[in-house]
Amino acid sequence: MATTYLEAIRAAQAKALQDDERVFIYGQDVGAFGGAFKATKGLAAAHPGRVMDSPISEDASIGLAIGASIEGLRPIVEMQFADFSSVAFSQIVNQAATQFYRTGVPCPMVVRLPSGGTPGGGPFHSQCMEAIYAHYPGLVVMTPATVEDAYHLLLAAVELEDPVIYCEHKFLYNHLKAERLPEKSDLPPNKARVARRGRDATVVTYSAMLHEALTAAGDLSREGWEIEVVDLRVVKPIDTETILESVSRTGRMLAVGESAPWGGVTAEVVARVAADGFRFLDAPPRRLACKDTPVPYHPNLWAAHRPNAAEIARVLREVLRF
Amino acid sequence: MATTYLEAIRAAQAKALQDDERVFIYGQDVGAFGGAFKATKGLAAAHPGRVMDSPISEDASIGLAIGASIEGLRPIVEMQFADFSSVAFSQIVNQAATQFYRTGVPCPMVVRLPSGGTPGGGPFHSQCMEAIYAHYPGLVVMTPATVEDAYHLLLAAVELEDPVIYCEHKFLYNHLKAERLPEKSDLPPNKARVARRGRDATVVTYSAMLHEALTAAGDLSREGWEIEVVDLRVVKPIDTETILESVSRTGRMLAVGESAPWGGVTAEVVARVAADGFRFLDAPPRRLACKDTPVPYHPNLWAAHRPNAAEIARVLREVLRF
Amino acid sequence: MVELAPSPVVQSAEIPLKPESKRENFVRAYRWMLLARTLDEKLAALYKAGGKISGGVFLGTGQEALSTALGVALRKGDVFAPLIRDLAGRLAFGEPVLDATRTYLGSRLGPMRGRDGNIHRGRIAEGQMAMISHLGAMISTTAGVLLARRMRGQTGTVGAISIGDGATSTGSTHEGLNTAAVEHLPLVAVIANNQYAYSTPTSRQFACEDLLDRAKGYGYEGHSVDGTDLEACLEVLQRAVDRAREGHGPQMVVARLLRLTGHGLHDDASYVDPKLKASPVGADCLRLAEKTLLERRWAEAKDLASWKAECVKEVDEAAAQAMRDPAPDPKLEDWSALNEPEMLDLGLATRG
Amino acid sequence: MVELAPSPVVQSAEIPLKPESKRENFVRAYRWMLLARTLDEKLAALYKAGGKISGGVFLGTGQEALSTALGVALRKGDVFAPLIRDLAGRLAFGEPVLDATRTYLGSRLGPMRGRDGNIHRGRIAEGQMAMISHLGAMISTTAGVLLARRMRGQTGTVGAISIGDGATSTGSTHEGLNTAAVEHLPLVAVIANNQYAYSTPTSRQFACEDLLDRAKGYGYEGHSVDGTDLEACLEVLQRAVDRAREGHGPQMVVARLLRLTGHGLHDDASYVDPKLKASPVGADCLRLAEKTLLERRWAEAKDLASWKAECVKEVDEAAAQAMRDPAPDPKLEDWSALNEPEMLDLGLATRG
Ligand SMILES: Cc1ncc(C[n+]2csc(CCOP(=O)(O)OP(=O)(O)O)c2C)c(N)n1
Ligand SMILES: Cc1ncc(C[n+]2csc(CCOP(=O)(O)OP(=O)(O)O)c2C)c(N)n1
Ligand SMILES: [Mg+2]
Ligand SMILES: [Mg+2]
Repeated sequence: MATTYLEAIRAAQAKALQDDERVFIYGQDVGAFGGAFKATKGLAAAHPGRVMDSPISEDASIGLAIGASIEGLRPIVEMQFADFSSVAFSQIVNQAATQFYRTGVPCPMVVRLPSGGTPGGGPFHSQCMEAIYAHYPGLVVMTPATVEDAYHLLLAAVELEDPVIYCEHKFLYNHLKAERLPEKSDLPPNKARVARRGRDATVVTYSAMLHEALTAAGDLSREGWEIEVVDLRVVKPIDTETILESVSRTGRMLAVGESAPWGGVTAEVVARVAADGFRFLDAPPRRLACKDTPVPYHPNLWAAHRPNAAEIARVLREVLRF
Repeated sequence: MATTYLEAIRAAQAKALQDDERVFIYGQDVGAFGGAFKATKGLAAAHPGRVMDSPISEDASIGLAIGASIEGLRPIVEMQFADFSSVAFSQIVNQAATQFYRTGVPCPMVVRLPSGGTPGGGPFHSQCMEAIYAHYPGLVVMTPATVEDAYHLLLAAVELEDPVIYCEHKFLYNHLKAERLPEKSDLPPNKARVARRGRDATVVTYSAMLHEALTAAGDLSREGWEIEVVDLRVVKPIDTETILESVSRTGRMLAVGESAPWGGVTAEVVARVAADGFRFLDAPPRRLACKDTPVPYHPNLWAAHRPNAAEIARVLREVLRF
Repeated sequence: MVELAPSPVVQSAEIPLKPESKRENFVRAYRWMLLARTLDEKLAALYKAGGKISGGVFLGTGQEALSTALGVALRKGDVFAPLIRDLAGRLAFGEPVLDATRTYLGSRLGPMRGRDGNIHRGRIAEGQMAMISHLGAMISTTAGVLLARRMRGQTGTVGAISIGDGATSTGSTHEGLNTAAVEHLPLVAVIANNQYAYSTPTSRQFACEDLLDRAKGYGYEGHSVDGTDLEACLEVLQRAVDRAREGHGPQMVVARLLRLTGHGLHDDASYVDPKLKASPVGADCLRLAEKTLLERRWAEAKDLASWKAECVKEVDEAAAQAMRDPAPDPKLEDWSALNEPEMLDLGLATRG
Repeated sequence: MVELAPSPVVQSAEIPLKPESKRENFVRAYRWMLLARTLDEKLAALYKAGGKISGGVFLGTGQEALSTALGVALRKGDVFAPLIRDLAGRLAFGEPVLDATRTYLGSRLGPMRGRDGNIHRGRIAEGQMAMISHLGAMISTTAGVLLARRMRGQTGTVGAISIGDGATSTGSTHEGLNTAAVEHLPLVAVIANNQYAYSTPTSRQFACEDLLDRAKGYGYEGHSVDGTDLEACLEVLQRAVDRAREGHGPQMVVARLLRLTGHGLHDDASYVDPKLKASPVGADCLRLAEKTLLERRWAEAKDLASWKAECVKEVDEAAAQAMRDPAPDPKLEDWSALNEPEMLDLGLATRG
């Protein structure tokens, strides 16, 4: 039976609760109800007292998790939507992120952010916040794009002795399926994945945009181009090595992200490639992000606001013909 | 009598209160006390009822300013330190920034962020948050580096029909002086300034780092190099034109910022130059940011944590010799 | 529902009600409730039909008495920041039915032009705040509108905000309520304690005996009300709004009731305690109001039926209109989040 | 101050005090107050001398009775999240004087290793929380420690947090206090209402008559205390800590007192209302405690003098030690904010 991306997230949490008694889950409606998206369905019943409903207090939820973490537990905090982590922003970047550096006491915890746009989601239920958290020293930011990574990166996040912002993409929750969950990941969490081999240009991307990029690559292959697609998996730290290795072979690159065009992962990737891979480049490195407005509510507007396969293909053609 | 950067900020607020009855100032201790840094000294007495102490409630202070703004006033909110705007983050990026796009009703307001490191400031009184706010659609982000800009950009910010995040640098408050405040700015707020003309390489920077870059340029000129220095003034939107014009003449560039190395203004600038100015580049575009840790408290560590003139010169030499 | 005269309750703030106006008042309020319930039913039907409504649909079922009472207690020129279950109050305060149907059904002509959806709609110029999702955020914003009015010398205005039991836990709510008190603003904060925040019962939300205990801690005048009882709601909300208008500072109203629907239409609310449903708090305020109307002979069954028919007609027409409207077109959008992009935008063209 | 036996107050939580122990208790607490005052004076002198201390110095002058009373009421194994005016409580809870001097004087050997400064110091392993600046943030964090202990089955532990009148206005404080109540945690929240938040008087901070009015709204047991009166503080704080320890859930203590110093040493506090200074709330708790000691013949003037001399000696030695210590050396730093950079860091090398 196929496993969805969402089921993989649930399975990883079930395994973490099972294997490590320090793990607990905290967040709005995560208990008996199983969470707004059902990512914790059944877990409260299976692990009494370890899957707890929080008040609508994101700041306190993160503060509480920090306290539990420095006391030796391993909290997983679910934000109902990534967008609501904005009210816990200070606790995340000022306390969780600085704890180890300031005190020498590690602060392992995972904050799950249901991220990204869906039709009808609108400005406050669609945000991608990976760039916000990645900017702050002291955080690891994961952005799984596949069912397998959703599972294995979450398990790695729970094991890591650092606070992890785990950005799971809502658009993939039920769309994306895998035949089975492999026991082990084919890659350590610190490596980007070459999701498709190519020769003519490299697309560097992550999360839901991986699938748009793969579609674009498929389309272009029918035009005779071989596009390599790199899935970052973790956006902080970034595996620059894998990106550069790819660009050294293709000579061209496009960074694609769903979040806002000023800054973001795309800027970071292009800046790295430009600085460290300049000699490999046969064409200007390019970027594609969403439009510089809040994420619009109406599906028509939303579809035009985010990058998609057609647009990726269009820009890639420009890159290829440079 | 010379005017300091801090005095320029006060003078701009005094003028705004004087000229525009819609303007009022709100923030912790900004009233009779004149603010933690004295940026509003004397203003409450001169304008009774228009310079108000707020409770320690940054979220509500921004919310209140948004309400006053959509009702037709022009609030200036002082955060006691930029770092504390983190608890108003949601109101800033989710409400102020989206107001016009969502409702068609403009939300003109200025949020003053006393930003940046000083010796002994430590992790929570030293932050540069320009990249955080610039990432979000709907905000203008200003980062004055000179006394004249501190004055004129703040006046422009008050006039603008959009919410402005005004990042004033605490290190410059009393260090930096100008002979007099010119009546008019030599540049509109949407243009970057070529702060020093050069030929061999371009440094793109802003805020306190401008002065480190100018020192570095001075040092390198004694080695025979002519470094051009571009002061962005406003980091969102970015005046790409001026940057590209400069790089088109020098062929080499280094972006310098004080904030964290992942993302930030330096990434955005390098990504733009790489994408749009690729053909001008004779060497890889480079970046210099602070180290990837919280800003350390001790002056020894702080001095090593932030970029400085010597380091800028060192990297520039590498760029020049490429 | 064009037949309804503009809410006469404006006067009731000045002139004590005569017995006739008590009836008039009740009937008028009931008809807003009925309109809201009818519109909610329509939206539910459209949602369940599929494909017509994007995003969530959050109903006010069971909260119409409270919400209406607030809406009618406010005057034109006041400010109202509704929350997700305030369709009734929105309508009573003056929101056109068409605003709701247009927003839900994706018309380009709705107040949000497709840029934001559903419950986020508002018309700032009419004092109808356009909520962001972050619970509590609109409180300080409403306070800011009131502060601005006071600074400009405009008096007699009231601002109302609506939140749920769950939203009381947010820092934003706390800061907003406290700031309004420090400024002694004419704010009416209505807390609908409907026993649940999504699936979370109040026992996981707060530990005080009664949320009204918070009024004193903020320096608010406090009012308690049975949210299932329209008459009580009309009286208490009017009193709270009057007290605010008369300069007694911020008012807190805490209503006891039960959410008679899922959190959204996607939610079957199977977690709701059956004991609560069976208890007085679980009563349906609309049915109770109907009972009162009939018992007091303020209306007959056929009046109820004809009012309902009018509501259905108005709602159906508004829905039909919205469905005929053009959808938002990305090509007609300027895709700018700034009001003065031309002044500032130089080369923010990182898209492709 | 090595002569002091470990705080005997640990027992007092179990055994009612005999008259002798009442004296002992008071004397011991007084001596912690005196040590704190002496250390504060030393830090002030060093700061004013210039060049020795970087960053702000925030004194606890006038708040020693309250802070000490909390420190002695806690036991080893409890958790304490102090705020900026809690030097006395820190010392009484077990923080070495050397931690303070080392942190202020920039020693590499202090608990924060120069990475964070001054009042932000702490030793998490000893239950001494290392505060971040954002007011209220440590409340939920302390609650988290307590929750973790309960989940692991560890009982009998208490957590204490300290905040000022100003910090009550933050959303973080609200969420933290409320969350602790929902979890029924053994948290003692001590609010020092010292009449000002920096320059801001309480009239611009809240509109309730007494901050203690908030206790009920959160579901806390509430305690009021005169913060200038050491005896009262000892009694009330002990009671609050005992109640928490005995399972009665979170406790709120609100103390009335006056900040007898500037916000920091850079601030001359000229804005403080002279009437407040002259009123009972403006009394110096240390002087009052001395008066009590002498009046009750619990000590003689020469005892006071010799205790003071001991404090001066201990403080001077700690300051001298800290000044001999090496300063932080950027070359010895690993410049990583991650605990496992080797596992994850691939090429985060954008520095130059
Ligand atoms: C800060 C924040 N966190 C989470 C949410 C998601 N959310 C939307 S409504 C809701 C429940 C609200 O409960 P309550 O305040 O009781 O209102 P009710 O739905 O019962 O009317 C939640 C958790 C949100 N909107 N804002
Ligand atoms: C969220 C936040 N905003 C602003 C500040 C800056 N700040 C530090 S202390 C202080 C005043 C605190 O007043 P109070 O809580 O009464 O404590 P007191 O200084 O009187 O002991 C302020 C505004 C802060 N630390 N955190
Ligand atoms: Mg509710
Ligand atoms: Mg105070």
